[in-house]
Amino acid sequence: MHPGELPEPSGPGGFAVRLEDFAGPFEVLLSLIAKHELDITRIALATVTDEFLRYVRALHDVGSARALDEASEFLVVAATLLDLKAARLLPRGEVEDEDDVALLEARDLLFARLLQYKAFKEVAGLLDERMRAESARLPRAVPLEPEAAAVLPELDWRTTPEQLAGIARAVLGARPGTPAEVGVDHLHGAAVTVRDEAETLVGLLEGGVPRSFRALVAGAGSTLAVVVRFLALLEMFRDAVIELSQDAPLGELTVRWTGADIGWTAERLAADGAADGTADAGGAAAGAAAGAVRGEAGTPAGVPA
Amino acid sequence: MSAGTGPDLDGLPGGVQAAVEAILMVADEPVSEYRIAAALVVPVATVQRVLDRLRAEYDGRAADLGYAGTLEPRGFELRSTGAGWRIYSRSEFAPVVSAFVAEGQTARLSQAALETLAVVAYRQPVSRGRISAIRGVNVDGVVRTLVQRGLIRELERDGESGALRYGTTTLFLEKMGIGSLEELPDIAPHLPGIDQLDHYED
Amino acid sequence: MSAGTGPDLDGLPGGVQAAVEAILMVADEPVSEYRIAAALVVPVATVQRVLDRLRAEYDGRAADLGYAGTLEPRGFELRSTGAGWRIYSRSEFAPVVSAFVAEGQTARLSQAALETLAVVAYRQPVSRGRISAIRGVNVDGVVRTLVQRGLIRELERDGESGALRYGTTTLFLEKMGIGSLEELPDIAPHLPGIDQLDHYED
Repeated sequence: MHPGELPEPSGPGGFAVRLEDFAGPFEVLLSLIAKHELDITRIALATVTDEFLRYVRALHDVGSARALDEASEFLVVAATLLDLKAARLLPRGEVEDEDDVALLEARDLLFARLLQYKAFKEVAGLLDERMRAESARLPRAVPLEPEAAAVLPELDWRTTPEQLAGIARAVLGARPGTPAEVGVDHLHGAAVTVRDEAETLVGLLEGGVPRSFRALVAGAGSTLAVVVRFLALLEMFRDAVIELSQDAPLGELTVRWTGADIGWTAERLAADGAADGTADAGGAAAGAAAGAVRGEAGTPAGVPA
Repeated sequence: MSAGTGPDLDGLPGGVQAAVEAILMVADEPVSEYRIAAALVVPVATVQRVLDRLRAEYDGRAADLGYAGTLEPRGFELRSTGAGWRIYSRSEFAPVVSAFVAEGQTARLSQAALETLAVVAYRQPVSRGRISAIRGVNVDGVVRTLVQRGLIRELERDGESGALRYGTTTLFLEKMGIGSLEELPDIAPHLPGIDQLDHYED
Repeated sequence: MSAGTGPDLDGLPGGVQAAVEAILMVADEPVSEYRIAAALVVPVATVQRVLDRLRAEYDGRAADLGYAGTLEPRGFELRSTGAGWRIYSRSEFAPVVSAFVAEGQTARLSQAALETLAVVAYRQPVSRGRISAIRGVNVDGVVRTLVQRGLIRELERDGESGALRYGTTTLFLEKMGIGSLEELPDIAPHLPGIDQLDHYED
């Protein structure tokens, strides 16, 4: 890099960089990396970024409207490059290691992502050109002349004022962009609540016979129910109505009921507020393990099926 | 012919006459010679002359145009009403136009049309842009259908934005079996405050 | 020329050619030669010939029509896409015409909207999540804008994830001046091997 030299805006291509291994337009740099002709690990991204910032400042100083556009575009590309570089710099070791395979794939994905993003950007340019050329012509789309409109088949009208009002409520009430509540209709799967599952667990354990976790979730029926049953057990453990024991790491987890004499019931979870299975089963499990997920018991939980 | 500030019409294929034709062909409402003259930056008298000439040409009146031979009439004609000029299909072809229009039309309103009608009924006067914003889709075609069906009509233009606004017709009241808009069932308690709706300006 | 059951076109001023023009005048979407032929009860080949002739005439291509002299182009043109035929104002007159088309005139799309539109066009049906993954930014607002503009629409939900998926509309095809998605410019030269892209499942 040559400090003190301002990178010049180079025509419509814009930002150019000067690095040890490379000097030229940023676009060319990207395509070289994409074609594996330049090792991403040899590029000092910080240098590129510094140069870019000076370039944008220069654009800004001359009052160019392009400054903001270019800045946001650069951010997207730079983030991808950074990902790419991080993946490349991580030690790879033997390929037999599954983690390494995953890493290699991640690197390939990043390459593909970079290339794909560039491809769509280019095609977006084509669409823009095409639509602009097309918008110079306006199609004839005019209301039918009265004579022609007269021959439309007689309107088959079946809507009552109440029905129309219902439609109006639905349309005017559900305004796009500012939903009154987060839509959950895309989440299907039966409602499973911590309280209901706790009740089931109490039923299974009440006799005083210790049972394995495996046995307790055997009849759960879905992954979601298993997760929520696990959350219920955490709640019951917190309230000290069960004891947990495990002889060896990853060994059988045994659960024993101790709450008979304190009169604990699952209703308590409703009153207290208890862990709630959330939309994402994985997230809920992780959250509960960290003791972080708190919510209202009785709230239906759902996961994408 | 064109004034210095207007578009260079003489340099375009077909000149002023083609420019007037271009406007008439796609304008979705009648246009006056004054508006055309203003857009082209040519005298109104010139526009008037071009319009008369186009009408004679479309009608195949060769003699009026000073042509020696004959001229076939076109399938369209230029009509002038109080509101302005508009191109229509030639009236002699009404039977074939009817055959074309009637085919491919259904007797019932689509769900999209009903939803748009409901918005117009409860939010009139309302522009297409605002209906679009409320429904979250482009409504140009549906609005045209409802106008053709005589259920809604163009009202005044919005003072600020200049956008055409729409309202329901007496035919709509008839179809609904009510005497006035006041008899529409109340939906107010279920709606967000009117101030919130005002976000939807065009 | 017309079959016994159809309207007597030869008796009408301008004959079949004017009848085709009359239909084009009332169409508010591209129409196929088959629909025109059905309405007029004439062979499709005849309609095809008439349409080609009208297009040449509007474009002022005197030689193609066998005329000795010159012919002024009209202010409008007849265009054909995969979806059918439609009358448009001639592109040279865009600056004067746009003032007369009340609404529906869309402002230019932002770069973000264009890129999102490109992803939807080439990857449909596609969820917002996947568009985000490709573009590297949240696209909710941009998707909403495109839906409002009528360029994309919600399709079915994805069977597995339940995510809403999007595709382009016929309005998008119209704005591009193409009849079907097959006519989109080829993206292949801009893309890495398609097998690599297949990793991008949501």
